[in-house]
Amino acid sequence: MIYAKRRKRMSTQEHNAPIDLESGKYVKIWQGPQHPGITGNMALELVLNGDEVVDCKTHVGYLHRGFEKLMERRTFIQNFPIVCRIAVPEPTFNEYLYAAAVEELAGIESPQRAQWLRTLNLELMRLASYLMWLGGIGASFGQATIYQWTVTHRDYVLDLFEEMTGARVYHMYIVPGGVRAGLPEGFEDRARAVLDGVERLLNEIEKVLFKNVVFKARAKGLGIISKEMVDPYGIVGPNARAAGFTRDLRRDEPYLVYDQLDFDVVTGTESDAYARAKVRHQEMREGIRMMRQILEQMPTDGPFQAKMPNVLHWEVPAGETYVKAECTRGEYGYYLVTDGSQYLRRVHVRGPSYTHAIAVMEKLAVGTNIADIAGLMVSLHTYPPEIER
Amino acid sequence: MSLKDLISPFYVWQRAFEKPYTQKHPIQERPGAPRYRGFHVNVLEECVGCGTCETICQNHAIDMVQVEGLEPKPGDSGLRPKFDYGRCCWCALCVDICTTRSLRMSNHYAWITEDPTDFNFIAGADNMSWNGEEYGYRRDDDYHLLRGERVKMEMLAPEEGLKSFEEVMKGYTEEQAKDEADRCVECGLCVATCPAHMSIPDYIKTVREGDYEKGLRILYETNPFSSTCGRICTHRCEEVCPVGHQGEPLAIRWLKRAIVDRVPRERYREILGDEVVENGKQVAIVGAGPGGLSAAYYLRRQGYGVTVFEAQARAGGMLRYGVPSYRLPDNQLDKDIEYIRSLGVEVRFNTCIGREVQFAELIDDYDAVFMAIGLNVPSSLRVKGEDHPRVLSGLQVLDDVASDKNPGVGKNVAVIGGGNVAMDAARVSRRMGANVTVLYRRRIADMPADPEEIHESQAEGCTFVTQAIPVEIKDADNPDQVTIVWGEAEMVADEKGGRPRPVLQEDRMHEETYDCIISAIGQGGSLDFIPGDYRDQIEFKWGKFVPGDYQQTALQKLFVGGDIANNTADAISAIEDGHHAARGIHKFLTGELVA
Amino acid sequence: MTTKDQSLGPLANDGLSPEERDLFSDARPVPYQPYPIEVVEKFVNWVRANSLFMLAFGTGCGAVELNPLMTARYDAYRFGFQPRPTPRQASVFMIGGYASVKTLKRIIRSYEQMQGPKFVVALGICPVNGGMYWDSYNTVNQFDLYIPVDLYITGCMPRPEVLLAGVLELKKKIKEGRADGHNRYIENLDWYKANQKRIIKNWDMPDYSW
Amino acid sequence: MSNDPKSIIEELSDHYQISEIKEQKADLLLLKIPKEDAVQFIRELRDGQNYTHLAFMTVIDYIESGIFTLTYMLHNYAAHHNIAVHVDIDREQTEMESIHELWVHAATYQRELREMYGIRFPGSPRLDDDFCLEGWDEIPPMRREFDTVSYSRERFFDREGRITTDPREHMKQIMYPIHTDND
Amino acid sequence: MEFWAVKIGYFLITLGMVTVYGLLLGAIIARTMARVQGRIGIPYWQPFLDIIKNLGKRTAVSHGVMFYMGPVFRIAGGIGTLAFVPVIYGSEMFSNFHFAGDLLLAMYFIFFGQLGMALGAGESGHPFSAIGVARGLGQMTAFELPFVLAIIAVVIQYDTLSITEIVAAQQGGVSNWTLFTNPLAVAAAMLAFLGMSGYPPFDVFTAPNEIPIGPPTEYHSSFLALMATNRAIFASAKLILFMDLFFGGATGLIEMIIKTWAIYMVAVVVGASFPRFRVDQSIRFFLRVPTLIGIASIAFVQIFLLG
Repeated sequence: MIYAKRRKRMSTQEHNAPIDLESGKYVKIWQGPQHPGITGNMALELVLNGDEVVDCKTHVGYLHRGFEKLMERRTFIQNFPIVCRIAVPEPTFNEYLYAAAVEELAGIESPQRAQWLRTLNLELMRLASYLMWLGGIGASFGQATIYQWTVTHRDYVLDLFEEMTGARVYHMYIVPGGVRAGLPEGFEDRARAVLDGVERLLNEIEKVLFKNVVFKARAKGLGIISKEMVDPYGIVGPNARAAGFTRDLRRDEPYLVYDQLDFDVVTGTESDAYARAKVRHQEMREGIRMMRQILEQMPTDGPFQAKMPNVLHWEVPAGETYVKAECTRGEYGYYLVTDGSQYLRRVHVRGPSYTHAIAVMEKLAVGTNIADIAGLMVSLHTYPPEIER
Repeated sequence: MSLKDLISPFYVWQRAFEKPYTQKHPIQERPGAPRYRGFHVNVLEECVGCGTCETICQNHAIDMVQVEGLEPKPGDSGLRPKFDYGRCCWCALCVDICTTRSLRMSNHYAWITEDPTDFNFIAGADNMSWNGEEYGYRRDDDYHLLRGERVKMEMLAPEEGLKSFEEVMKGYTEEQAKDEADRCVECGLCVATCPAHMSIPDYIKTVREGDYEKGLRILYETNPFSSTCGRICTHRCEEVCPVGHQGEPLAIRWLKRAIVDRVPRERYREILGDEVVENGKQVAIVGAGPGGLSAAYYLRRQGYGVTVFEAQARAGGMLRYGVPSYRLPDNQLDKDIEYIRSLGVEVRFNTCIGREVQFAELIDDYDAVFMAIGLNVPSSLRVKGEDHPRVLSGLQVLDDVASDKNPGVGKNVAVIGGGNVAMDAARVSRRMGANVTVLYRRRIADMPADPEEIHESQAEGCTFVTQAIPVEIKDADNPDQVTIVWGEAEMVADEKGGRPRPVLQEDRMHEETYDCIISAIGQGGSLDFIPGDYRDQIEFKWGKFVPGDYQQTALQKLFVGGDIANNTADAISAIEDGHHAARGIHKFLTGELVA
Repeated sequence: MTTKDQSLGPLANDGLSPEERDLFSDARPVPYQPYPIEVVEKFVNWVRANSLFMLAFGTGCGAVELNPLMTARYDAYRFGFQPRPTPRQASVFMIGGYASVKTLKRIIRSYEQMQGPKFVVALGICPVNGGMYWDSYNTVNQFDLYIPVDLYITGCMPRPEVLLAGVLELKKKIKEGRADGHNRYIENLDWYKANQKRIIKNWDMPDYSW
Repeated sequence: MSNDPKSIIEELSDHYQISEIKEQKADLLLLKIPKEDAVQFIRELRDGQNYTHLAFMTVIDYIESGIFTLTYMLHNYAAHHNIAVHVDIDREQTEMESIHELWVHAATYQRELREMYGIRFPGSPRLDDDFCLEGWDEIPPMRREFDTVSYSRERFFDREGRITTDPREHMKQIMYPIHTDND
Repeated sequence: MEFWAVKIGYFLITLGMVTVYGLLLGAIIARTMARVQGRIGIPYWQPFLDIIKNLGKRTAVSHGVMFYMGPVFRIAGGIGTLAFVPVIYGSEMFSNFHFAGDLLLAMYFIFFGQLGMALGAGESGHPFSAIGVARGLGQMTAFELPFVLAIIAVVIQYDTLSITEIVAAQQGGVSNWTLFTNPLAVAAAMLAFLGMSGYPPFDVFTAPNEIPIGPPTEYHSSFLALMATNRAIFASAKLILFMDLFFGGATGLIEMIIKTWAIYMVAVVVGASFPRFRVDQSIRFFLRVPTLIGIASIAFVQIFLLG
């Protein structure tokens, strides 16, 4: 077995020795920002000894827009369109968390129906995001076919978003106080059809990618996150679950209507790239199961917006809170501090990529083959914009 | 490595024998979803140019610009939003907040150009391919960023109100006032409509902030009768309030009251900081009504010596004698008047021009004269027998009540008219224990009285008989009673496009007998005191002055205002006339104003 | 934009240390000259329009809609549009929305490494007038101050359909021979460089990345 | 050892000067600790009380009172409970003990705070490397005195040709121009 | 002299035909791959346009003479390979410069192009080029082993070094094809062919997701056009060589097209289904099973066919 051997192989580099680039022994290469094998717009500064990476530094900031600063000078309602831009492929979690945090501080409770609609929206988003990712992991190991399929199916999910929210990528659907609209007519049927399509696709991918000798050879044993690493590195979400931790905010600290849904927390044991892919693949099935339940149980009438003050001069009482949700990458959180004015005092967006793409990546990359860096990067599932904001 | 892992990947080839995912012509085949947030459309006719969209846009993507062919008019600024698609993020907050719902989005999304300055357009006005598109984002009916319902004000129950002359509207509590003030979108469309051009959004803001002292200062910049206006203003501002397009407009009048109610009279001087520095010039003002006193206030503030001549024994004019105290309690009116007088305005009561003082004396003795004598001659019903002793004038009834005299209306009263005086007379009569029938020529919707007044009158048990035209008044069998003959009317559309006209139906006549009939169909003025030689210099129309700029007449020293010089005949217009005349007098006396 | 008077001397490369200066070329780029025979130029333009290699550089969030564009549902390959991983071989630069100053530096380098004739398409609102980030301290507001842009596609995000329409529009423009951004850049190089250097604080690269 | 957060805090109160304790919600407790004890306290929470996860660390700028309030958000996976540890530091003397030895990713946060607020964490790895910005030489941008709008306008320029009109002013000018001159 | 002039003329015709065919085949294969991915794919004429477009691009930068020579070596290798491979058996026009030892020369040219390319790419100074070259050469060395073993088996089997003679020996029915007479050699060669054709799982030397595009990272404009042309010629030459050696050659144009397409499809069918191996994995792969098969095929020939 090719992959079994890999794991036993030790790095030739002694990590304590300083790396002398002048010695001619090493090559320094930049993977990114203009590089097809990098997620989003970021860069890895790699030092190679032959094919082996001996040092890795993540460079971020190419997408830095200063969201936290901008949010400090926008009113509470004006922030709602901007937050979704923080994580491009997965904007809805930002919308939800921002809305939830503001609601908590302002003492507003969103109506039941809004909660169901939000849950549906979040789960659809999770599906779309995972589909993109699944394509990414295929593509990063050279299986471009999968990428073509999944991105297409993601587009079908985006069609649902377009119908439901009025936009494909930046939905701006979950507002503080509730949501913007109910479901359009016939949406449930179309949603079920898309879910069926995705489920079929997942079965195909199971055969094509997960039962693929080359994929196994590449992904098994790649980037192993040991159990001891999880807490000191702040690893969350599927990356932690693949290491055997049953941690899922949807189950541990249920928000929205997750306590009324029946789902399993998927975990893995191997904690390598393959296990992480497998966990996510399985979570997509759980997501589809959840969405079917939501479509079944969701109330179809009733208000979807709480009574709101005039948003033009909305002053939220002074306070601070931290609201979190389980996004595709793990614990996503909004930390809001208000001072009783019309503006935020401080907002901090806690994205799981922050640690996954920097501390974890820099650690795991060392000793890895240069050819595996792209796959390793993707397998950690990071979005640069949420790191630098 | 199992054989299965080697074989299973070839499953990809199944897809090769299926229909490709590819859409042949995506550009044509895929219009935006019915709810898609595409490019903006605006219904120019519905839009009022309030600029709320501009306010809420976090990207500064919207400019309010003039559109050819659209002029400002009451309740419409004539401006329309212009979008910069180098800024817009299609969040549709502007659509959500749009007060009239005229702003929408189409489901179009394709706009490609070589010139980045192209991406600017006035939605609805510029010829865009998506104008009039059926689909696109609209605000959902159940989704609101603005509240349509007004905060309810506590009021005396009708049955309670009937028992006394206690004030009916209780005023907002601080909480309620803040809540109501919160609904304001601060567009300022109301300012143009308010005759006094009060800084309405600014003082509403002070209510929201709880800074009533600042609010008072803002009020007194344009209106020294804030306590009064906060109760009985005709609030034309509320009619044009954009928030009212999808619900009730802001209770601007009540919010004004909310400020004044919270500042004690004693602190006015300190808060307003009015310091009088005499400048030695003397101005005479005729009539201590809202017009006269407001001119007195603004002139006095600038250091003029002001003498007010009032024919009655008390100041306030129509506010005192024409408005019953359940609407405007005396002490509230006094609050305003006392403050003006406390600045050193001299008021000579029971002094009537043409009787105690001659018009020519005023013109000669003073540097300028402001005349706001009001309308105090009731209009004639112009029917046979209207001089019957049991036909009372509405003004007289209100005057008597205000002066604590019994007008003697009896138990069964008919009020003719649909204005505020008619409503007041009716409600006063109800408080005297009478059964009241209101006869009006047109429909309720046509009544010039405030809707609240009509509503409260109805609540208090006045019977409304509309489309009723009085034909004759004659003696009843009982000498203390009077009989009226009236006929039903049909509304006939006016060919010239004016409002429908009632036409008497000769075959449907009614005859009723009442203890008295109160005629309240309007008032006229009396200008007999002006000597002929002056009279020739001044322009009149229908028994009223016709003032020029700054309320000045052709007789340069004479400025006029109030009901006798305008057609709206309400307190707020009189106040503005007084304020404006004060500006004019100041300019005139400093030589800035050249006639 | 006016043509700035062109001093044809060598580039200064003054952001570099003296040792490094030798490593980089200081020659000025020259504008593209069309073929002398008009028919040939027209034919080559037609070919160029039908063989567009996009540089795979997701500079901003707009890049997320390039994925659907390049995959099965929209399949821009049909129209001769395909991604290229290296700037040397690419001819179209899709600017994916906002450009932060840090990315702008990389955009400039990548753009200069692309071989002319090359075309720039700016996606979304941010390159036009700052868009959502008009008040951000780290994103540029008018992209055409730094790199000439041939086509703007508005939207946030522009959908894949409209990106496709943009590609077709670009093809039209190239066929007509009007897509001359690359020449504008070279002809006004000093003006562009001055703009670029004004906002890029640590200019430690050659004046023209050959 | 009890898992109840309140009793944990009570227990720790014996050794530490904990103030401003506030229970924001069932799973979030806010508290403040003096600068000197902070790292020891956080270590105690991590090692002794099972608050093993550092969700994030950040800072709040209270420019009016001249302090930065650092927030360390700790999480206990077993109790599903968060504790936000606040530490006030002087806005002028911006230095704080580093916690990169407790959590590896804290070094990244510290790098960010150094760049965005100018807070120094001596000993933190790669502290002075650029994080998001490149060659930034102004006031650290996240400090409240830094005005991003004027900075952006000065350097990046708004596209010209836009002009807007205030409805109120516009109506005033056209509908009642002579009523505008106030006394 | 006249004989050579005619030969050269014929060869140029063959070259042109093979180039066009190679480019078309490339488009067809791209469309086939696209079909698997659920889309339509590039137009048939796209490769031609790409080449013209690239020729019409400006050259901007110099990496030295060796850099420019890379694609020239490469295309020389491609043309050289083709020059000694008879395209259609029995046709004077499409037989090229066949002679008794042409197999050796063809083999040599297969290497030659790669090495030249490596030299030029290495000169570009781009680290990804260097990595790509290292991987490409490593993998090439690995897949050459089973390939050469298979060739040796065939040579032993037919006892000749002339491709034409090998083809001739396979005439007279399907059962005479090497495919059936010496299946082990064909298996080894086809496995090597997978590596040679640059489709997954053996495309690690171009690997667009890891090292942007490998050796050609710095190549642009006309050099890229040359390389694209070469890819068409070389691919066709290789396919024809495989056809000639293992699948009975072709006696007509149609047969040639069908056979080469079918051989190409083997690589494509595998390519669409798998991700790519790392270079160490692919080297290890080639040095195991295919090499063993290659050795077995020689043994097979020795024992069963000759013995």
